[in-house]
This record gives sequence, C-alpha cells and structure tokens, in this order.
Amino acid sequence: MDIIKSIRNIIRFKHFFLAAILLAVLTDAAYAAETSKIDTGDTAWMLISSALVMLMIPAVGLFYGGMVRKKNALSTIMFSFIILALISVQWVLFGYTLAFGHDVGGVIGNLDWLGLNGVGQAPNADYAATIPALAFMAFQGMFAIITVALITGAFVERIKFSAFMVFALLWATLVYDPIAHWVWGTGGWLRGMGALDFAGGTVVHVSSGISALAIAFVIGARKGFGKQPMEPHNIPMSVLGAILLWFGWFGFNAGSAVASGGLAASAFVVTNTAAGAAALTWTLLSWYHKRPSVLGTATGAVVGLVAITPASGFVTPLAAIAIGAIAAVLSYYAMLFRMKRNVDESLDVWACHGIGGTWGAIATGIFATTLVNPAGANGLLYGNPAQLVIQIAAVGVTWIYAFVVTFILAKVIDATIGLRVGDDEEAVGLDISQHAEKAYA
Amino acid sequence: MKKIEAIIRPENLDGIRIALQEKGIIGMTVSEVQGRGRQKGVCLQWRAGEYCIEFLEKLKLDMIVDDKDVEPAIAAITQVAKTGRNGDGKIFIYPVEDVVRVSTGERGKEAI
Amino acid sequence: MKKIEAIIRPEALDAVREALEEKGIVGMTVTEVQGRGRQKGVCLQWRAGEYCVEFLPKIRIDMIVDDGFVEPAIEAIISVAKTGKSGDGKIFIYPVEEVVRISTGERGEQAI
Amino acid sequence: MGLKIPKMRFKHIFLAVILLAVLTNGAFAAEEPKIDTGDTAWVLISTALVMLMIPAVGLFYGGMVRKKNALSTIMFSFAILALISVQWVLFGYSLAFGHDVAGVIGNLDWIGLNGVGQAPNADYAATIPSMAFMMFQAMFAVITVVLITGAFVERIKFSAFLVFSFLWATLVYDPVAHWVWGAGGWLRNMGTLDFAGGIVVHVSAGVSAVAIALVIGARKGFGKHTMEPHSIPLTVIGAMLLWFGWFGFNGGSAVASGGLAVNAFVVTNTGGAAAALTWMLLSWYHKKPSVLGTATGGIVGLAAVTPASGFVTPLAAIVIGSVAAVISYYAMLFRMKRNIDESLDVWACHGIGGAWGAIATGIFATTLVNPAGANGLLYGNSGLLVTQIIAVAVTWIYAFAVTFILAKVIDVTIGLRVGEEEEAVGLDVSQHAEKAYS
Repeated sequence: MDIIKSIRNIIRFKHFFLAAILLAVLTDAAYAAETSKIDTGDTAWMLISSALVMLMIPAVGLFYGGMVRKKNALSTIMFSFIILALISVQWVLFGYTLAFGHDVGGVIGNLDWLGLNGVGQAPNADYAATIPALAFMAFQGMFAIITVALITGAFVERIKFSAFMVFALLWATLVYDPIAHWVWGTGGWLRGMGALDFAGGTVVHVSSGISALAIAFVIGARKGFGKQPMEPHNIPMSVLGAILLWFGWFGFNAGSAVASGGLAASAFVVTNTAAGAAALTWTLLSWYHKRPSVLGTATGAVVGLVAITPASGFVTPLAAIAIGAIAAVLSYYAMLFRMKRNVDESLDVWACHGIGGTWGAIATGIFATTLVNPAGANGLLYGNPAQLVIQIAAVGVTWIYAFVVTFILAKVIDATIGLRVGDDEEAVGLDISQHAEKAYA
Repeated sequence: MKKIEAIIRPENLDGIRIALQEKGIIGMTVSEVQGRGRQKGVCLQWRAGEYCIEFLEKLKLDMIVDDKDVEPAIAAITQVAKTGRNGDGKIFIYPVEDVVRVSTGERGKEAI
Repeated sequence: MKKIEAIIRPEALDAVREALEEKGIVGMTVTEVQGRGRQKGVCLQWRAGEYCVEFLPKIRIDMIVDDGFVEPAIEAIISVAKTGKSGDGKIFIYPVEEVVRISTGERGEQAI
Repeated sequence: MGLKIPKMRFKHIFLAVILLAVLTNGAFAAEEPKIDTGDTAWVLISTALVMLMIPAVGLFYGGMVRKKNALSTIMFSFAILALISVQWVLFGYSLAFGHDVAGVIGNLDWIGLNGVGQAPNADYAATIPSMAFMMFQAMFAVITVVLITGAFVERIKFSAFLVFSFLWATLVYDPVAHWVWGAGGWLRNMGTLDFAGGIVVHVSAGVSAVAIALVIGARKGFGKHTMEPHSIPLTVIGAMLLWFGWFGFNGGSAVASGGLAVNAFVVTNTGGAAAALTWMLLSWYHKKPSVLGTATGGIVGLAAVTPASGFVTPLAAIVIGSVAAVISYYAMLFRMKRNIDESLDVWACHGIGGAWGAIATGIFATTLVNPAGANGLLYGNSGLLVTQIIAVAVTWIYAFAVTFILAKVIDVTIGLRVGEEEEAVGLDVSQHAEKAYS
C-alpha cells in the first residue's frame, strides 16, 4: 500500500520534478567524473595508430635501403632502426616534455615532465581528454622518431655512423622538439597564431625535408656523383617499404584525431585518396617522359601521403585528389631541378617531404573547411584568405628555422668529429666500413 | 681440345642448350656476367629522370670440346643467338692443354 | 689476339672501365667472383662475436684484344686499380685462337 | 509547513534513491556479461598483431641461415601457425585454460571449443567475448613453438619437426600456460606475475631450445666452416614486424583497452629501444656498431620487458631493457665458446632475456602501475622476487626435462636429423623440393 502510494506521489508532477532534479544533479556529478574518463574505443584506436606509425619507421629504412647500392644497404636500413631505439629513449627522458610540457614563452615546453614524471594513465585534457596521457605521449613519440628517420635519405652512402648518431640526437632536441611545441604544444606561438597542421605537414615533413637539404650541402656529394651510375640495388625492397608506409599512414593521419570517430574516418579516407591520386599522377608523368615507372609510382604515393598529412583533418576527399595530384607534379619537377643543380641530396627528402609538405600546408589554407572539422578553420575556397596567409607564414618560419639550425649543427659536427667517412671507406661501402657486416651472402 | 666461351643474351640460353644438345654437346658451365661491347649501356628510370648503366646483363657459357666439335658448336650457337643486332654476343675459342675428370681421374678426351 | 683476365677490387670497376675506354678498349665482360690471395679473408660480425669469411668479393674483367692492346690495357688497369696494398688483384694473359661475332658471323680481328 | 516540507523531501529523496539503486542494480546485472566494443576491438587487433609476429619470426630466422635453408626456416613458423591453430581449437585451449585439475592442467570441458562462445568469461576477461580471449591466447601458443625453431635450423627432418612441435605444444606449453595463467593454476595461486608471457613463452621456449639442440647435435662443419647469414635485410624486416606485433603481444595482454594497455605499450617500446641501443654500444665496443646485433638487441629487450610490461614504469623499462641486452650478449658469447650449436640463440635471447625479465618484475613491479599486480623489491616487497625466481626455476627445469626426453624419443623412433647429403644440399631442396631464389 505504502509503495503504491509513493509511486503515485512520484507520478505527481511536483515530486516527479524533484526526482528529476535529483537525477540531474547525480548525472551531472557523473559527467564531471566523465570528462576525465577513458574511452576504450578511442584508446584502442590510439594504440593501434601508434603501432602503425612505429611500423613506418623501419619502413622508411626499407624504402631508402632499396634505392642505395648493395654495399650500403644495411647502413641505410640501420639509420631508421637505430633512430627508433635512440629517439624512443630521448622522448621518454626529455623530448616529450620539451615539445608538449608546460609552455615557456610560446617557444618550448618546460621540464615538468622529465622522465615522464606526471605523465600517467589518467588523460590530459589539454591534448586528448579520452585517452591516457601515456597513449598520447607514445603516439607523439613515434612522430618524433620518424621525422628524424626521414632526413637520413639526404646523407646515405657517406656519413660516419658516430657523427650520424650525434646529429640525430641533437637534431631531435634542437629542431624537432621546438617546432612540435610551436605548432602543437599548448601555448605554442604558431598554434596561437592559428596555424593548422593536422598530422605534421610542417612539423614532420617540412622540417625534415629542409633539414635534409641543409645537411646535404654540408656533407657534400658522394664520390662519383653525376659520373657513375648509382643504381638502386633492390626496387622490390623500396616498394615493400612504400607499401608499409602507406599502411602505417592510416595511423599517422587518422590517429591524429586522437580519438576514434568521424574525424578519424574522414582523415583515413582523404589519406588513401590523396595517395592514390599522387601515385597515379606520378605514373603518368614518368610515362609521358619515358615509361610508367614502378619506383616512381611508389615515390608518388609517398609524396601524396606527405601532402595530405597537414590537411587530412580539414579537407574533403575531393580536395584530397587535387592536393595529391598537384603534389606529385610539384615534387616530380622539384626532383628534376635538384638533379640538374647537381645537388646530391641523395634520396630527395627535400623534393618529396619538403616540397610535398609545404604544398600540403599551403593547400590546407586553400581547401580547409569547418564542415569537415568544426574545430578547424575555413580556407581560401571557403571565403577565408587569412588562413592561407597564416599557413604560408608557418611554413616560412619552419623553412628558415630548420635550415639554419641544421646547417649550423652539421657544420659544428663536421668541424669536430667529422661528418664524412674516408674515401676508402666510402668506396668499400658503409656496410663493411662502418658496421663490419654484409647485407647479402 | 678447345675451350669455347660464348657470351649470349640471357633469353637465348634454353634455345642454345637444345641446339648444342642436338650436336651432342651436353656439358657446359653457365655464369651470369655483365658485358659491354658495341651495344654500350642502357638508360633506366630513377624516381624522376633517369640513370644509365654501362654494363648489360649477359650469360657466359663455357664448354670444353673436341677439336672437331668446334665448328658445329659455333654453328649451333649462332643459329639460335643471331638476331643481327648489336648485343648478340661473341664466341671465343681457346686452346686447352689438358682436362681431368675429378670423379674418375681420367684425362684428356675421355675426360670431356 | 689475347685474352686479358683481370681480378680487381669491386670498387675499382668504374675507374678501370673509364681508363680502358681512354685506351680504346670498350668491350668487356664483368663477373662477380670470390677470390683469395695474399690478402686472405676478412672477419665480419655475427649478432655477438664474429665470423670470418675466407673468400672476398672481387670483380673479374675479361677482354679479348689485339696483341698491340695488351700492354696499354695492363697499364690502364694498374694506373687506377693499384693501391699498393695486398688485395688489389691480378692480371692474366691467355692466347685466343678464334673469335666469332654472333650478330654478323665475322671472324678474327674484325670480330673484336 | 516549515517542518513538513523537509520531511516530505526526505521521504521522496529516500524514494528516489531506492529507485535509482534499483535501476543501477539492474544496470549492473546487465553490465556483468556486457561486451565493451573498444576492449574487443583492441583485443582483436592485438590478436592480429601477434599473428603477424609468427611469420615474422620466420623472416627473422630465415635471413640468418644460409641461402640453401632459407625456405625451410621460413616454413617452420608458417607450418606451426597452421598446426597449432588447429591443435589449440581442438584441445589446447581446454588444456591450458579449462577448468582446473589440481592446479596442473585444465580439464577437457572446452574440447573443440565446446562452451567457448561469444559471451565473456569473467575468469579471464569480463568485457570481451571468450572466443576473443581464446584466439589471443592461441597466437601465444603458436609463437612459443615457433621461437624454438631457431635451435635446430638447417638440419632437422621436416616430419620429425612437425611431430615435435605438436607434442611440445601439448606437453610443455599447455601445462606451463595453465600453471601461470589458468584459473587455479598453481604458480598463479602462488602469486607469480607474468603479464604477457616472459615465463610461459620466452623462458619455456628458450630453455627447450637448448634441450633439443643438445639432442640433435651441431650442424655439419659447425665451428669450422663459416655459416654466413644470407640476407640481413630479411632479418631486419622480421625484427621490425616483431617489434610492431609486440605492441599487441604486451599491450593486448591487458585484455582491455585503457590505462594498463597503454602502460604496457609504452614500456614495451621503451624496453626494446633501450636494449637495441645497448647492444649497438656493446658491438661497437667490441668492433663496430652491428646492424644484425641491433635488431637482435631490440628483440631481447622486447622479450625481457614482456613479463614486466603490465607492472613497471617506463623508466624501469629502460633499466630492464639495457640489462637484458648485456646479459644476453654475453650469454651468446658463452654459448659460442662452449661450442653448442643452438644455432640462432633462442636460449640466449629468449631464455635469458625472459628469465631476467621475470626476475626484474620481482624487482621493479609497482601497484601504482597496476593495482591488481604486486609491489616488487624496490617497493618494499621482497616476497615477490622469491616467487618470481621459483616460477622461473620450475619452468626452466620442467621445460628442459620434458623437451629433452621428447626429443630423444623422437630421435630414436623417427629420427630427428636429415642425412648428411641432404644437409649438405640444404633443406630447401632435400625436404621441400623448392629453391628460395632462382
């Protein structure tokens, strides 16, 4: 009886109202707790994305390794592999805090998170509210590593291994970590300016592409460059590398949504579309000049992936076709230009990543739309030319900073420990002279 | 006894093997070599643009034959390998002093 | 006619080719071989520790030339392939009886 | 009025609370067997990642053998993937994870996956289908058998190898997995911590590798002729795919997506990296920075951090990885000096790496990382270290003894080894009538 009466009481509006408020209060409290709650789907996606980006790192080694002569195959693969080891540790010890730690003057992170102190299983809402802060750290760590690995294409077949190790460590610390902070760190000055870089067009590709050019100038050309053929020793290996890069790039771009959902799906689609468009375009270009080239098609795909990277969270799939196709054309002729100028930036990191990334960042200022990502901005085509200016400024700053610091860094290393191996060692090949190993029996 | 050393296009190997077999010449050694003659090199594609290699893939056949088999062997090889263009290859004939068959210790003609 | 067989360091190949071309010798066959001489072998690394390889990778160049080209060819090869250390290689000269150019059927000196 | 309203409020608040409680209770009741899509997605992709590691071991080993044995070495892992996948579904899973029989083995309730369906099994993982857990564990069983193959490359008879693999999985892997991970397993009850298989996978495989290597004997010409690795790039490809897959191996062992999986992921990458760096420095100290060595170092670090990955911090992982590389490096030199042809150093890499990792768990584990774990020596609990050492020792003895007997029995019945001529020609042609490269 009492119960029936009570239920009747509740049904009466007044009491219903009361209960509703109560429920709301309770739910509110639950929501408050919810803001820092880990989403299993988001976390699963970030973990697999981090793993995918990790796979891209040795894939760069294969991609480059197939393009060098047999006597330097191992040394080229080693570059990426050892950077994976070296920068993984650097990032945990102090790289992450420099790039993403609490801001100091918009330029760099402070040392609060040294040795991952305070970076734990709870989310950090500044960067990603639904995944553990450690997951965001791991994902960003892979970005730092691959950026350094990309540069290695510039100095293959002639760099001294010890000098390379020193360069890699210092470059990550002096170039990558600051630029990552400017663009992505809370309080970073380029981020504050409104620069859009979804997955690293400026931070990863422009910075590595320009730095590649700088160190190539300092180290000088390979012996016999321009006179002897420098034949790629194993194109299937390069293609295998390109395939794994394409595969991993889904994590690179779609993972940059730092959540699983619509934005990640959009980034996934534009990534694949741009790669296809660029690979096709490159095939046609090589066909126009001679025959449809396999190595060229693989290169084209990578260039398209590079170009779509900064735009991937802001543009539509149709824009991706334009971005990819134009990137291939620009990169193709940049590569020919580099050869004509007789600059031995050996594996065209500048033409692929520097030019591709620059175009992608600028294209973001043209094609971006808040229809894809309300947290982004509109670009030129959507009535906002200011965004284009901001993008160009961000790219310009990165070009200058990366070039200058890398050039000085390379010069200093050259003057102290020496960047280059001796003539004999170069002639024998780095596999034997630097590693006392042979790739193939 | 003579040594016949023939440099040929790789795609002609099987045809030559059959032609030589018809003439009764079975034993031979095949090596992958790189060669250069009037055909000069060839230009291949780099990612953009191209590079030229100075040596081309060839096969080298070595066989030791009785003096009387030299001309039939030359005929068999040229019959199959001749396209009339540069790059068909060359045949060299050398004198051989002696031959030893490792499994039996036989020498000279019996050892071929 | 003579056959010149030169065993050289792999890294010297391009320079040797250029030096020979200057003397007017264009045709040659290149083979990757493994050799062993006074240089002995070399020790490479295993995952921990090392293993030693007793044969070293070398390049063998074979050329058939007119008698008059033998000395210039030897000079050309030595001028670029010599480092003065053991392992520079060796040059062997053999007599040749006959040469056939497959594409035309020419014989003898015209065929070279 | 002034008195009445609060009273009424109280009454109705009370009522609302009861209502809420009932509702929540109902929700909990429904919650218990509820599948979490995020967790399930993570375990599924982790399973696929571990699957990729299996042929990756084949590539890793395949690059290190001579050209004439390349295919046969790759075939080992491929054949085991097929063989043990079936064994596991038929009865392996039931033996390892089925209802406990005296702490030693699972019973046959789940034979042929009877009763293992889409509903979760809260004993092992409450938020994913029990089939997902079964499949994830299947990959562990497969890869453990695959790891051993490095011991007998270039000389084992293929038929004998298949019999050995099948029996080893049944007689060694399934029981050890039950002891450490099965509900009711005696090592688990003792408090042994093994997050992702340092003991179950790496110690058992590494020790068994020595046992069978001793029975089968050295390759012809071992120690006299050079056995040159035929393609180090192939080995590096294997190593990179192993590293990639290891994120599923360790991260997936949380059997859920969340903080613990993330911690395992970070620790895994850091441990592998520290070990690769250390190995590079060691080889540099002795001669030159070695590529094959660096790849090996990465694997050793990953193996060592495996048992610890769900219990330690990233900084501890740096120590665990570096120490593992040093111990493994000298274990490998020791093995060579003793002239034992445990050909690809499964013992030095996985046996020693895994044993150190399990012991290191007893040192560095902290409940700050995983409240369901335990504290280790550095966090004031020396008991765990003792437990870990006992578990390693028990596995060491059991795996060695059973594998040794098993190998002996196979040797006297069907014969473990190929004939001398078959060995000289190479297993690719003699066992498979195929050639790796034309």
